[in-house]
Order: sequence, then structure tokens, then C-alpha cells
Amino acid sequence: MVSEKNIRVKIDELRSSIGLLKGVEFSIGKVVSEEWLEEIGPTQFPKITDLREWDFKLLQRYKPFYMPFCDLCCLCTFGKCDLTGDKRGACGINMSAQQSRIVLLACCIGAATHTSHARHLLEHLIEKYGRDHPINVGGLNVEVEAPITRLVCGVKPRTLGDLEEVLNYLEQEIVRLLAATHTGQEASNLDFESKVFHAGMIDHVALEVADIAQISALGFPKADPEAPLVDIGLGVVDSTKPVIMVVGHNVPSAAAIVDYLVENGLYGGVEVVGLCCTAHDTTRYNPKAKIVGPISWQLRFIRSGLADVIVVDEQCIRADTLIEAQKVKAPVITTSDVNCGGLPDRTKDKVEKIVEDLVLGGQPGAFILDPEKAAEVAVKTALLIAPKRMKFKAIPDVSDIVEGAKKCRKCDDCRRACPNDLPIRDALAKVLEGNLNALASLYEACIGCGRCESACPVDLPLHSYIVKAAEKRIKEEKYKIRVGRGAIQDVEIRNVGSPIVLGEIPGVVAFVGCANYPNGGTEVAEMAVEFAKRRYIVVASGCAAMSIAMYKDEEGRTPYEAFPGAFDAGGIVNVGSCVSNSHIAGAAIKIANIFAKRRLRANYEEIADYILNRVGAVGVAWGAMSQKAAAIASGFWRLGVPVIVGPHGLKYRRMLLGRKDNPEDWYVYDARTGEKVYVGPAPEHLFYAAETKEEAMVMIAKLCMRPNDTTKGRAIKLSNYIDLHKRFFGTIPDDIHLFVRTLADVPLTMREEVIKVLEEKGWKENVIPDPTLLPRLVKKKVGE
Amino acid sequence: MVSEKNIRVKIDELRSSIGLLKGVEFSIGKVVSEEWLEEIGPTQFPKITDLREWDFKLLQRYKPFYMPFCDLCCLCTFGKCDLTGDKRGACGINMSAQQSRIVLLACCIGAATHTSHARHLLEHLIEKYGRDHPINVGGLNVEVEAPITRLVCGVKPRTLGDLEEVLNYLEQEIVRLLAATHTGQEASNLDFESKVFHAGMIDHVALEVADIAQISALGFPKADPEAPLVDIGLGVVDSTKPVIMVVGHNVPSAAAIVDYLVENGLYGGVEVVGLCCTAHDTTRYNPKAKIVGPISWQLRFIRSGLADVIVVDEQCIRADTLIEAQKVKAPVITTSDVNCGGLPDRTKDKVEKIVEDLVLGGQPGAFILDPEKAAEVAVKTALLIAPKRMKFKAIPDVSDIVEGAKKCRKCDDCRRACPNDLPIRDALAKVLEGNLNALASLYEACIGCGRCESACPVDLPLHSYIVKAAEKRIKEEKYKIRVGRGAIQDVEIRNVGSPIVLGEIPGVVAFVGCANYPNGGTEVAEMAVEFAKRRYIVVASGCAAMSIAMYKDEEGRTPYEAFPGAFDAGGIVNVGSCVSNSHIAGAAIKIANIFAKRRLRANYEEIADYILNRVGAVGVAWGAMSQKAAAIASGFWRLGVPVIVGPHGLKYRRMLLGRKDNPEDWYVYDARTGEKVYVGPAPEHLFYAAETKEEAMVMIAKLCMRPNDTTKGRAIKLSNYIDLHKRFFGTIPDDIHLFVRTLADVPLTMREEVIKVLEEKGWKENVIPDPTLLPRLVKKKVGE
Amino acid sequence: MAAKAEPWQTAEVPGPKKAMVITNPRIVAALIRRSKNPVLIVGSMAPRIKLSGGDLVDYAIRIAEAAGMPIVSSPSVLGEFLNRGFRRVLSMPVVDIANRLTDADWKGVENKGQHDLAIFMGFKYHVCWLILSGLKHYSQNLKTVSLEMRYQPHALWSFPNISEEEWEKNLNEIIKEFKQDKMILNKVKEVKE
Amino acid sequence: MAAKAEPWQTAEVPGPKKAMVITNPRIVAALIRRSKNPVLIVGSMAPRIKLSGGDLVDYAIRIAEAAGMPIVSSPSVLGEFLNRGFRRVLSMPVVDIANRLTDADWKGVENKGQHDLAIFMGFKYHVCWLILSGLKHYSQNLKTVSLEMRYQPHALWSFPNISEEEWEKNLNEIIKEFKQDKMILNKVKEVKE
Ligand code: SF4
Ligand code: SF4
Ligand code: SF4
Ligand code: SF4
Ligand code: SF4
Ligand code: SF4
Ligand code: SF4
Ligand code: SF4
Repeated sequence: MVSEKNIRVKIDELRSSIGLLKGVEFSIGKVVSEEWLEEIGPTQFPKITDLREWDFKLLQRYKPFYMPFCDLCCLCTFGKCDLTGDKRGACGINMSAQQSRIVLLACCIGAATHTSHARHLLEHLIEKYGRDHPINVGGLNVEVEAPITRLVCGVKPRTLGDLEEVLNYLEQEIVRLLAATHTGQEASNLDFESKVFHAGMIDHVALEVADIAQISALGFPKADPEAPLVDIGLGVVDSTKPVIMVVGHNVPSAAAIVDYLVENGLYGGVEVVGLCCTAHDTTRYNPKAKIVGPISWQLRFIRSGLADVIVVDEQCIRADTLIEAQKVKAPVITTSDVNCGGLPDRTKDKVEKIVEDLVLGGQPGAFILDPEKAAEVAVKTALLIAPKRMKFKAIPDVSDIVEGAKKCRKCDDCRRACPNDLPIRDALAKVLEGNLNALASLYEACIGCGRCESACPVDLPLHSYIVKAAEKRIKEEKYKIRVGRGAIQDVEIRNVGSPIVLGEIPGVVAFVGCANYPNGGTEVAEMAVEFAKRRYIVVASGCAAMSIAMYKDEEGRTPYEAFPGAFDAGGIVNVGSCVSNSHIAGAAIKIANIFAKRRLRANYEEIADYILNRVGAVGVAWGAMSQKAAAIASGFWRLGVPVIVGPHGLKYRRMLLGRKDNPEDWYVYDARTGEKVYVGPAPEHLFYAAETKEEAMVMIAKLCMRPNDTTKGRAIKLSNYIDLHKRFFGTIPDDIHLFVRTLADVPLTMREEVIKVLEEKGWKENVIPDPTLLPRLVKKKVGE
Repeated sequence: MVSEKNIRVKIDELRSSIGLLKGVEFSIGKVVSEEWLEEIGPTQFPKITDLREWDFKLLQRYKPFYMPFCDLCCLCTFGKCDLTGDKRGACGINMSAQQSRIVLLACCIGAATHTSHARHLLEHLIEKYGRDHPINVGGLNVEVEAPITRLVCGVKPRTLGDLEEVLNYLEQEIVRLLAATHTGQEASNLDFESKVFHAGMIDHVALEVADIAQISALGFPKADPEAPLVDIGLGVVDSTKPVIMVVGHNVPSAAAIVDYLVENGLYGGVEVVGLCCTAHDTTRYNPKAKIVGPISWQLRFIRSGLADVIVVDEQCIRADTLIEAQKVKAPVITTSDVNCGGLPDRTKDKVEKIVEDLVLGGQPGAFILDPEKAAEVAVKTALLIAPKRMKFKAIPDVSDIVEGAKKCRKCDDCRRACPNDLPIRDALAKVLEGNLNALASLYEACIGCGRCESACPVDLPLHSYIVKAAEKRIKEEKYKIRVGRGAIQDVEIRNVGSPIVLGEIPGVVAFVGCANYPNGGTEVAEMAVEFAKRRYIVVASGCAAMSIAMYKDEEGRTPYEAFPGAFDAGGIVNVGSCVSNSHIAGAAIKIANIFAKRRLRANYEEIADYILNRVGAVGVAWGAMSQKAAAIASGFWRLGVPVIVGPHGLKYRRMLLGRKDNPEDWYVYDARTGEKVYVGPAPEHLFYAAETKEEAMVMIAKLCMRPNDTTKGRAIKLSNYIDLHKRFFGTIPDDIHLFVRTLADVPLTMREEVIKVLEEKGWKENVIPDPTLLPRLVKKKVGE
Repeated sequence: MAAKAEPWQTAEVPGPKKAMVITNPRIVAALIRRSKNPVLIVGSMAPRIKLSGGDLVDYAIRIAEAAGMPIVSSPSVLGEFLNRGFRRVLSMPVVDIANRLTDADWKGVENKGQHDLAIFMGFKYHVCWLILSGLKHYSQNLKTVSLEMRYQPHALWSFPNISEEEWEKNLNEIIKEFKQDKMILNKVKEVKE
Repeated sequence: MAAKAEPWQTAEVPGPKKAMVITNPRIVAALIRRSKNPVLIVGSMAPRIKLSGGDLVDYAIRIAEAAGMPIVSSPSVLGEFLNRGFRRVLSMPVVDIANRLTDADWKGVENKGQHDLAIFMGFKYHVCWLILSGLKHYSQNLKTVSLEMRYQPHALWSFPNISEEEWEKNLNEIIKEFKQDKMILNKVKEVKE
């Protein structure tokens, strides 16, 4: 209840030092919280332990399975400690607690990153647009403008200024959570996991704050299903112009570049291209900007030499940007205090002097904290340096590759360093046979990390070799992406609420997160297209939303061209950058609130219980790699939304797995009677890593089932599950008896084969309850 | 400038929604900041980069030397990445940046721990004593009540409520700093190091907030040089009584236990004994409480069975407390949301029911967030369970040890797991020869971590064997410690300011931090006594302050009995718990402010420059092990105070080392002339790990030298340095020519031998400047 | 041998407890023989790994049949087993089988109780690495064996990093061991009859 | 040998790059011979480690004298060297010498320029471990050799974990190697004269 308390501080000060301003108390209270008529729920500004009971309910069913990424703990100088098996560290900690502690640490880092991003963005926007600038994410179409904030904090922000108190709360909680990771604090792995959920919830609020602030102030598309299509791909850059590349997540400097170009009539003459989420947000700001691609494109794009100036803000920026940029003689401007890059602080220097130093003085870059100044420097530098650089590149010629291949020692160190175990040495051997195809074929699965190069004892620039080999293909990398639309409209929620909850829209599948894909981004696009065709609602954000764009159907259409942008069955909805993930969680919450009329305000448990039991939503983070992704995922878990990751996601070192073979885990209360009813393993897992795309797709279909499905809905979901299972695995699933409650659940077209399974398994009919895990929601107690 | 901004929030809200309250703006501003007349300095509520220039000055001279604790990075699922040598990770990071990032992460955890500790403590105290409760740390004796807060934040807190805004700022900065550790953020190791300094500075403010709040509200000794002496040691516990053991750092539950006992006339009948900082603070609250010892005593004390109930709060609590307590049938009460321990939340249950469950129901423990309730449960449980438990212990008999020794497989796994490489197997072999002495002799160097037991393939309780073997000695562990006095009085500062700055008091040596000692706590006591005898000012806190107590001179006096508690030459000053470390930094700051009349308010650089160049203070964290210790150390670094750690401190993975052989590193400005003047390597290092106590002591003496020393002062410091060097190393140091500026610096009694060295080294006379690293402090520019 | 028994992915350093190196394929046969309830766990890469005598699915079937043990296959490989006429197979995501293997009360793939030996093949390197890590730490009564071509340090037993040829030879030898067993058994039976 | 070349402190796992095992003391002699500017770095534990033929200070002196190289000693051991009449010694905290060894421009202990070989003995295990880690990562032109009794994985060359007897034998053999060198050299000189 931080906010309230902070307000009280002020009041007391007034009272004690001035005396006559007592009445202020009520007025202030009113501003922040009392103009909103909805009754306040039980968990406003929840502290770590306020939702512990809910967390423990989830953890009871979805038990953590730890796969330690290291046998050791090295967090303090008592260590390193060997925690193998049942050993304890010098502080007494065991392996489960340690692994969950590391997960918490990752989620704290993730939540801190989003929160401080929100804080800095908000500070900037308030400075520019004023504290009173209204929150507006969709005009009259979006009345519930901040579902997560309302749910968690119990406040309804009306202006940018209102968001500051929310951030105060988030910061306080993150600091407390981080404290729990200190040596000699939390002892129980389950309590660490509960804190992980808390961090995730905090993270979601931060995402929402950041995105609604920028949507409101910067004129981003406001819940627009028909947001424009923009260019994306390495091939879309017009290399005849000076090119400014913006990388990161925090849009102010990129927006300032666009503004400066527009104001000075330079817009047509300079290309602004983006990487990662800043790219999303730059196109949301101005759809003439172009997107190069997700994080994994950084190295190849810098080395392509196309960028004349590189402006980085924060998050997902390669730490060697400066080194790589120097190879192609492109100056780097750092603009954020979380990534100063060791560059001299030029914030207070004159623009002309900085430009001179960069263009003529050969200085590698500058750190400029002021977005407007950074923008001006970037543009002026780009204009002056472009003719000098002549797109100087660091990509080798084919003859270089051949020479390199001759030097190869066949040590396989490159492959052993490659996260995707790519057979680089073998491909190089083929080069000597005059064949570049093997090398080119690595391009799709190469995430552009550069570890192969670091490992190579003869220092071959192997990633560049791959890029060069795939050059033709790269030039064709021209696609369309729909600009991030932001929130989901209330009316869209109203329209799909019923079919989702009743199961007739088989599910909402959200493709989110980073580009650490095991076999390249195409897999994400293929999954998205498949589920859109099956009339699921497909939503996407961040790098995943970009990867979906980079795919063409037989007719040459990209998914965003082939499918509508509406939040409806068969739509593919790009919500926007990573912070726009909040609209995905927000949509789930709004279904409970707007469609089902559950009270939202500070009513977390009930809403999460609703979503877990009724909203068939699944998150898929196929290439999740960051601590932010970990935090986002845990926000979804607490809200009752399962998350599927790709095989690299195992490195998050723990899954939350249900046991469908333990019937006792799958009982809920029937809210009508208070009885405990078996509802089957729906959803079966809360956090699950799939080995393959096919495995993920079948699991997506399965995890969309929820206890509340109507028979019609369950039949549709089952038929998707069974159909995908048969298609990919060749058989009917052996667990369908767990999902058929009554015979009406059985898909008509599959009746015979399903009944056969049911008979084999000795299936018995079950009731379909009004499901809840919260005894307090039972309307009538058993025996009453 | 967070605070100001937050205040503005309120004002705008008032203005926008009510309209007529415009005048409030001034009144509010006045309350928090304008009643303090001192002119505001350049860095109020500094952001990460505001002191970057100062940091880079320090880092230029004291360059980081990294000793990676692991070749890998495993922070995200791109990894693990091999960063050996010049390899880069998948995110492009290199080893230096990675190591400094981990240091930053540790310092963020440390600062978060102190900040959230301060936050929770403050919330509790405000609830109990009111927001208007005045800050009072020493009455009229302490006018500068919050030197760090004034220096950093530029505010002067008058009441508990005033501290909340300060915490808001700290939380915001920590979240931002933590964000910088995310994959793909900061790229430069030097910028990471600057952020480490920032985290340290933030940490110091948090320490101060926590301690001045509790001193003010709980009636702790107020800067009292004659604070009472209390019992400390395993032998001081009266085992005939029910015993409640309190462990941790956050005193409210321990204080509530004392209150409950007093109010119910039970005080004489129940022993309250403390471990770690809660012990310090409990004795500050009520000097009848007793201290068992530092963190390393936890396992042995629990196993001794003396404690009937264990109440843990937060920080430095063994994660296996519950498991160990169950071995001796003692219930555990957890009282903090950062360490719930997986126990059922009984906060809302009735006291009697909880007690029943603990005493009769055999429940292992309870989580009770309300300190008063926890206190009542603890006392009632202790009274009821003590007769049942009959001090049931988990310490073996000698015959058990003999049996165990027979089972030993001589695999040496115990020794290989022991942080101090103790020869346990050899000692066990001696047991079979009927000799327990070898085992007993391990006691002193054993830090009680229990890793040997975890490692033993035949599960021998080796730590308990050691404790049993040393039983006789342990029973004699009865010492006296002076209760933590809190702040240093302004008048003490006034008295010693001149002799310190001029060098006549050769230095202030602070023994701080944890008990991860290489050869036992006696070394700390010996060092403290030596420097007190040499008329340095010795200060101490936390576990180190306890270790100093556990030592007796020939006459059987403990150091706190033998030396006065005044902040003066030859005093040994226990400031208190870990958060009381703020008074040590505060004293250095107050010397600059009160003695030298340097402006304090938001004037960080000037004060730090003053301390670095003039105040011969050195921190010694001989057993530092925690992330908190890392944060505390970095707070000292930014302030210009060097820190020495023991050999385990190398595991912090980087030192900040000066190069005395590079003369160009040791120039300062002469503030009188603006000329750059060579001043020698004073102080030589900023962060240094010593291999041995002797090495540390010589280095302490050396690091106390500062450029501003008068010739008389330098002569005194040199004579201590030379004397210690000769005593421990057998020779006169070979670098004294670097510290002799004029012949007047040469200690009279050592004239001959020193001159000989000077001649050998081709020494030349130097001037003694008015030293500063800040050009802006130069009164007259060269050539003016 | 020592240098070869390093993690294949350079950075996947496990910690102090590392797999013993299978210097002789007979070790594997012996482990299986001594096991009361072994299971062979086959990953999604199996059909994509082609050796001269068939792909890894073929080898898995041969080993399972020779040693008489059931297979748990990653879901996407199930069809391959069924298509080749192998029926003693249960499909389960690898995280699920691993999770169940840590539960002392689990009834096993054929309802005979918890397994005492789990043999892995056909996974992406890091997937197997992590799954075996989970089992190393959390199923202390389970023996784990990696039959992958690359050293899997978290297993109890693993081949070192070997060549494809060596690998195939080893797999064949394991199968041969059991065939000999069977021949001997049959002979024993013949004699007895 | 492999199993013995594990970190002595179980948890001090280094990472992918680990010291080569000195299987024969001659390797050390060869490294020293090939070095242009070697230095022997002796830690604070040296006087406390007693072998049958003297303590580790004695051995350090013998090795340094035999091989003709200077010693950098931890400050607290300086007196021991001087008392025993060894003068070619510089006292320096181990972090300082390590820090200097990473600076390509450093002039070395005897002003002959940066060293190309640093040999360590007489440290607490974890101290040597960390110092060698710093050097492994940051002085890539420096060869490091540990002569400790326990395997030091961050060195370039190290003994495995060996017994005290074996250790002493190895140290003696290194010394002998150089004595032979000297004898040969003397003979060569004699012949020449
Ligand atoms: S946890 Fe990570 S950094 Fe620590 S030892 Fe293991 S791999 Fe290395
Ligand atoms: S936090 Fe605990 S387990 Fe980790 S290194 Fe420190 S003492 Fe060991
Ligand atoms: S850059 Fe590509 S090929 Fe190289 S290691 Fe990374 S993913 Fe593998
Ligand atoms: S690391 Fe370099 S040398 Fe080794 S196989 Fe790969 S390309 Fe060839
Ligand atoms: S943070 Fe960077 S170095 Fe660390 S694991 Fe991730 S990609 Fe690798
Ligand atoms: S409990 Fe003592 S003897 Fe055992 S490992 Fe820890 S320090 Fe060593
Ligand atoms: S670990 Fe246990 S068995 Fe091994 S030497 Fe130590 S006491 Fe003996
Ligand atoms: S000094 Fe260190 S170990 Fe002791 S209580 Fe404080 S932080 Fe904990």
C-alpha cells in the first residue's frame, strides 16, 4: 500500500509544518484513488507475501523441476560451494533453493530493466509533454486503459504523472525481492518461486506503464487493428542514403532523430533503420522508418557497413558494438546511463564540436544523455560521414572465405562454441570443394552470436563467412510487418470473450520474446501461421513479431499481409515491442473483467483464478533468452497463463510441470456447490520446454484446454489437439481420456477413434464444474 | 533529483484537481529542503552518471585487476559462454566487463538488502512511533545527524518520515543499476566499475537511514563513548533458563521479545541471546541481552541445543536453520518476507493456537510477519517447550567421534570442501590414537560452514566433532563487548580532526564485516589491539566487532575493557551492527565538514576528494564474505577510503590497485597554485587483499598516509609503517623514498636507515601541496 | 582419453561431479544387465542422425530389443518407432519423463515401479546435458547412461567425444553383447531341455 | 592421472581452459630453460610447509639458484630469504606482482622487461587459484607454472594432486636437472678454456 502511504507522508508534512491545510488529505486521496468507483479488492499494491497463498496453490500443482546449469554456487566469497545432490553450501543453502534463487535473480534483473526503462521513459515524456498529459491508449475504444495496473495496484492512472507512484511501488518491491537473493536470506525454494512470481507480476506492471506512457505521449497506434504495414528485413535498407541505425528498447533518441529529420526537411534523404524493440517503437512513432530485424541481426548488419552512424539506447545491445562499429568506421552514440560504453560524456558539449570529433577527429563515439542532442549529432554525423565511409564494410569476399578455409585447423572449436552446434568446420571444408551452399545453409539457424569467431584459434571471421555465403538470400530479405498496434480494444474483448471462455475460439497463442531460436525464425512464423489458420487468436511482440514477418506463403504474402490484425479468430496481432507484452496479459485480464464482469481493482487472485480456469491462453517464447523474458514469463505464470519455450529455454534451469498421472493434483472447487471436482490436467504445465516445433505446436493446442470449456469448446480444442498430434506424431494422443469430461466433449469427426481410446483407458464421465481454486469464491459451501 | 520531483508530483496533483492550493508548493518545498540554510551543492540525489567523472579519476589511478572466479558467464540462455582470455560471449561481452558486472550485481544485492532492510525497519518504526518522531542520534552532541544523507541527497532529515523520500531515491537508483547488469546493457568495464561505486554510495545512505532511524526510535545508545559492556561468547548463556535465540539483522522482533518479557515480568526468567547483527542491536536495545557470536557460530550454537526457540529475521541466516533446529527439536519462527522459509503463514492466527502447534503439535516452525505476535509466540513457546526439550543437543559424545573416526575412508573430501583447507582427516586419524587435540585445534580456524559434513561420503558430522573436541575452550568463551555506540559526536570530530588531517593521529582503522576469516577471529582482535596501542583510532562493527571482543590480554582483559570507547587516539570504538558502518563513513565526512568546514550538502566530489587526500582512514574487512560487504566496501572506495580484505576477499574477483612504480599516476593539483604535483602513492591501493595478518597490518599503516600529511604527521605514519615492516618482515621497506617528501618527513629515530634508503634510491625532495584531484577547487590557475 | 572427456559444447562445464567414461561398451551391457528396470530414452534428433547401419531410431530399437527394455521417445519420434514396428514405446516429452524419474513413487513406464537405470540417446547436446543435470541432482537412486556421441558430463556414465565410426562400433558392440547373452541363454535352455 | 588433475578444493572448478599436467619434472626445467626472463613467485605459506629436505623457502632458494632466476616473495616471507642469505629477492604482495605481470610495459623485477614465465609456489590454494586465473585471462604472453602440491587448473602447467613425497621428489628433480646443466656448462667451459 505504498502509494497511499507516500501520499500520507505529504499530508503529515503539510499538517505538521503549516497546520492549516488539513483538508488536503481528502483531496489528495481523491486524486489518486477515489474518483474510481469500483470497490477496492483485497490486494492493493501487494507485498511479497500477500499472494503467497495463491502462488503455493500453483506450485502445489505445477512443481518446479530443476536442471541446474552449474553444480556450484559462486555468489559470495564463502564459495564456490559444491551443491551437488544433497550437499549444502557454506550458508546452508541446498540446490533447489539455489536454482530458484538464480531464477529470482534473473527475474529481478528483468523486472528492474523494464521498471527503470519505464522510469526513464516516463521522466522524459513528463519533461516533454507534462505531468498532466492524459493516458490514452485507444480513445473511447479502450476504457480499461491499464488493466494490469488496476489489477495489481488498485489505481486507475489518468495522466502520465499518475504513473510515478506506480513506479515507486515497483521499485520498492524489486529492491525487496533482490534482497531476498542475498546470502543468508530465503531458505525455501518454494518461497523463492513465490517471489519469482511476484517479480513477474511487478514486471508486467512495468511493461504496462512504459507502453501506455509512450502510446499516450508519442502518438503510437492506439489499439488499431489496421496499423500500417512497414518494411522489414536486411534487404529493405536503401544503401544510397546515409543510414542511421538505432538499436535497443527505449525510443526517445530514435524519436528525436525522426523529429529532427522531419523538422529539418531531411526525412527523405536519410534512412532510419532499427533493430530490436527500438525498431518496433520507431515504426510506431513513424511508419516510414524501417526495421532490420531482431537482436540476432546486429552483428551482420553492423558488419554490412550500411549503417553510417549507430545510436544505441538500452537493452539487447551487443557489448562489442563499439569494436564492431570501428571495423566499419561507423561512430557509435550511446544515449543511456545503463550503457555508457566507456565513451566520453559529451552531454554538455556543443553539437558541432562532437560532430567534428566523430567525423574528422576519428573518435569512435560519444556518450550523450540528452536525446535531442544525440539526435542532432547522429543526423549531422551521418550526413557528413556517409560520403567518407562509402559504406565501408567488414564482410569478406568469397576469395577471403576460400583463403580462410585453407587456414582452418579442423579443430571443431567453432562448432563446440556455437549455441546451435552448427557444423561450421564441415561447411568450410565444402568451400574448398568450391561449394558455398553448406555455409549458406547455416544462415537460418545462426543466431549471429559470434562465439564461433571467438573460439577459432586462427581467428577466422566465421559469422561473416556465413553471412557472405548467404548474401543472395539476404538481399531478398524484404518483408512487411504490421506496426505494433498496442492495446486490445474493449469491444474486441467483448466480441471474443464468450467464444474464448466457452472454448469456441480454441485459444489465444502469444508468440513473444527473443531470437535464440534452435533452428531459425521461420519456425515461429510457421507456428503462427498454423494457429491463425486454425482460427486461434495469434498475438505477437518483440523479436518474435519480427520473425513472423520474415516468411512468405506460396503467394508471396507475409503473414501480416495474409492475416488480419484484429484480436479475433484467425488474426495475427502485432502488439508491438517487448513492453507491449502487457497488452497480451491485459487482454486476458480484460476478458475476466469486461466480458465476465469480475471485479478488477486490486483483485489479483480472483482474476488469475479466472484466467487459469477459463481463458485458453498460452505464451510461446520460442527463442527466449534474456532475464526480461524470464520475468515476463513469470508474470504470465502467476496470472495462470502457461508458457512454452524452445529447447534453449531449458537453460532457465527449471520447469513448472504438472503431473497428469496424479489425479489428485487436478481437483478444483465447483463454485456452485463447493465440491471438489476432478477436471483433468488442464492446463497440464505452467512452464514447459519443447524439443521441437512440432512438439511445441501439439502442446500449444493441449495447453489451451481449460476446466471451464463448454462441451462444444472442448470438442473444438480436442480436435485441434488430436489433429496436430496425428499430423506430427502419427498417432492419436494417449491422454485424451483425461480431457474428455462427457461424451459431448468428443469431436464429432473423430468420434470413433476417440471412443476407442476412452474404452481402452477405462474412461468415466465427469461433471463440468464452475471451476475455481479459491474457496472464498464458492457461493454455497458443501453441507450448507 | 528524485525527491524534489516527487514533491512536485504532489503539487501538480493539487493544482490540477483542486486549483486553489497553489501556495502549497512553497510550503512543501520548505519542509523537506529549504529550512536548511547550507547552500546546495552540485550533486543532489545524484544519478548514475553524475559522479562518473570522479569515479573515472579514481579508476584511472586504481585500475581494476580481475581474477575471474569462473571462466564462464551463465547469466542468460545464450550461455553458458566461455569468456577465457579475449573471447566474447554471445552478447558480445568480454571478461573484464563480465567480472565487473558480477561485482555490480553483488553490490546491487548488497545495497538492496540494506535498503529494503531500512525500508521495512522504517515502516515498522513509523507505525509504532509516528512519522513525526524526531531523528536524534546524539542530542546536542551530534548536530550533523546524517552526514551521508546530507552529502548524497542534499536533504537534512528531521523526522522518521523525512527518511522515506530518501529511500525512494535509493530504490530508484538500485533498480536502475540492476538493470545495467541485464544482458545487452553496459559494455564497458570501467562504466560497470563506476556503477559499482554508485551502488556503494547508495548502500551507505541506506545504512545510515536504517541506523539513525533505529537509534532515534528505539533508544539505542546515542553516540555514547561509554556505552555499557555486555556478555558475549558461547559460554555466557545461562542454560538453566529457557533460551530464545534471535538471529539476523532487523531488530523489531527481537526488541518485541525484550518488551514482552519486561512487560510480563519474565525478563529474569528467560535468556535472550543473539547472533550476528540482531545481537548487536538487541544489546543496544537492552544491555541485559547477550551475544553468542558472529555468523560462524550459528551451526554450533543451534546444535548445542541451548536455544529452545529460534527467531530469525533477515540476513546472514543459515538456510538450513530449520533442518538443524529440528535435529534439536527447537521450533523456528521466521519473521521476514525475505526469509519465510517455506513455513505456514500464521500471521493471522491466534497466539495460543500457534504455540500449541509448536509445542504439542510438533510443527517445525511458523512464519509470523507481525513482530509483536512473533515475540509473544516465541516467549510462550520457549517457556512451555524448555522443560520438554531439556536442552536436547545434536553434539556428539567423544565415543561417537571415535566411532566416526573408525568409519572415515580417508578420502580427504572433507578437506577439499573446507574453505580453509583444514586437515580434518588427519585430525580424525589422531582421534584413533586417543588424541582429540588435533581436532580441537581446528576450532579457531573453522568458520562453521558445514561443507565438510556435506562432502563426507559416510556422513560424519565433522563440524560437531570439532566443536565437541574444543568443548572445554568453548565453555570458557566468556567475554565482554561494548554495546554499539552509534554515531561519533561532533565534538570528538572537532578534537581529532586536526590531528587526523595533519597526520598526528596516524590513522583511523575500521574493522568491519563478516567472519570468513582465514585463521580465525583472533587475528582481527590482534590487529585491533596493535593499532589501538599505536594510538590509531580503531573502530569496529558487525561480526568484526564481536571477534575483537573474543580475546584477552595477559591480564585477562578483553579489548573493550582495556581500551576506551571514545573516537580518539587509542580508542576501540564499537559503532554497532552492519548498518552502523554508516557512522564510520560519517565520521570521515564529518571531519571534512565539521573540522575543515567543507560544504557538505550535495557536495560529494569535494568531500570525497578531501577524504582521499587528507583523512588517513582505512577499512579492514578481514572476513568479508557477503554481497553487503561488497557494497559497503564500494561505498568507501567512492569516498576515497581504501579497503583491505583477507585472502578470501580475492574471491570478490577484482582488486583496485595502484602502481607506485608509475610516477605519472600520483600527481594531484596543488589547490593553491593549480600546478600538478607528485605526491607519491598515498594511498597506494583502493582495494587490496592481504595474504596474512602481518601483511595486512603493514599495509594498514602504509595506506593511512595521505598527500596532505604534515611533516610531523608523515613522520609518525612512516615510523609506524617502518616499525611494523621491520617487525614482521625483518627489513626496512624498499619504498619509503616514495613517501618522504622532505627530510622533515623522516622519523627522527630512524633517520640513519631511512636516509640510507633515500640515497640508494636517488630520492629527491618534493613539495607538499594543498592536494586535490578536482581542477575546480584550484584557487588560482597556473599562469593566472 | 582425459582430454576427450570434456564437454562437447566447450562452455557446458558441469561442476565437480562428472560422468565416468565408458571405455568399453561392455560396461553399458553390464549396467543394463544389473538393472532391474531399465529404460531407454530417445530424443527428437534420433531420426536425423544417420549412421551407416541405419539411423538412431534403428539403433534404439536394436538396443531396446536386444536388452529387452522399453523406450520412452520424444513425442515427435513416436511415429518413427511405430512405423518400424516397435511397440514397446511410450511417447513423452523429455522434461516429463525426467520429472517422473525424480519421483520415488512413480510407477514407471510399464507399471513396474520406478526405474533404476535410464539410458539416453538422440538429443540435442544441451538438452541432454540439462536433463541429465536434473537427474544427477534429483534422482540419486537412478543410474544414468548417455549413449550420445559426445561426452555428457552429467550422466553417471558417458562415452567421451568420439567419432561417428567409433560411436557406431560401440553401439553395435552393446547390441552384440546382448545377442551373445541370448545365444548363451538359448544354449542354456537347450541344454536344460 | 586424469582424476588427479581435478581442482584440489572441490568446488574451484575453473572452466574450459585447464592447466596441462606436469607428468615429468623435466617439463618444468625445459620451460625455464626456454624462458628469456623467468621469475619464481613464493607465497606466504612457504615457511610453514616443511618437507623432509627443508621447508618451501629452502626449495624456492634451491630452484632459483639452480635455474638462475629471481624470486618475488610475499612480504611476510622476505625475511626468511634474507636470513638464509638469498639476496636475489624482491618482496611484493602477490596481487601487486600479478597486476604488474599483466602490464606489457612493465620493466620486470630486475629491469629486464616483462617476464615470459612465472612460477608459483607456497600459497594458500585459493589464493594461487585466483591469482593464476587473473594471469590466465590477462597476460596471454606469459607462461605460468604451478609448483604447488595440488593441481592448479588456471596455470598453464601444474602438477596434479600429489603426495608430499612425490612433490618433494619432483622439486628435487627439477633442481637436479639444472645442476646437470651447470655441470655440463662447466665442462663445456673447461673444454673451451
Ligand atoms: S554459477 Fe556460473 S559463474 Fe558460477 S561457477 Fe557456475 S558457471 Fe561459473
Ligand atoms: S551464497 Fe551460499 S552456496 Fe553460494 S557461495 Fe555463498 S555460501 Fe556458498
Ligand atoms: S555466430 Fe552463428 S555459427 Fe557462429 S557460433 Fe553463433 S550461432 Fe553459431
Ligand atoms: S575453430 Fe577455426 S580452425 Fe577450428 S575448425 Fe573452426 S574454423 Fe577451423
Ligand atoms: S550474458 Fe552474455 S556472456 Fe553471459 S551467458 Fe548471456 S550471452 Fe553469454
Ligand atoms: S565447518 Fe569448519 S572444518 Fe568444516 S568445512 Fe567449514 S570451516 Fe572447514
Ligand atoms: S570426507 Fe569423511 S570419509 Fe572422507 S576423509 Fe573426511 S571424514 Fe573421512
Ligand atoms: S558482519 Fe557480515 S556476516 Fe556478520 S552479520 Fe554483518 S553481514 Fe553478516
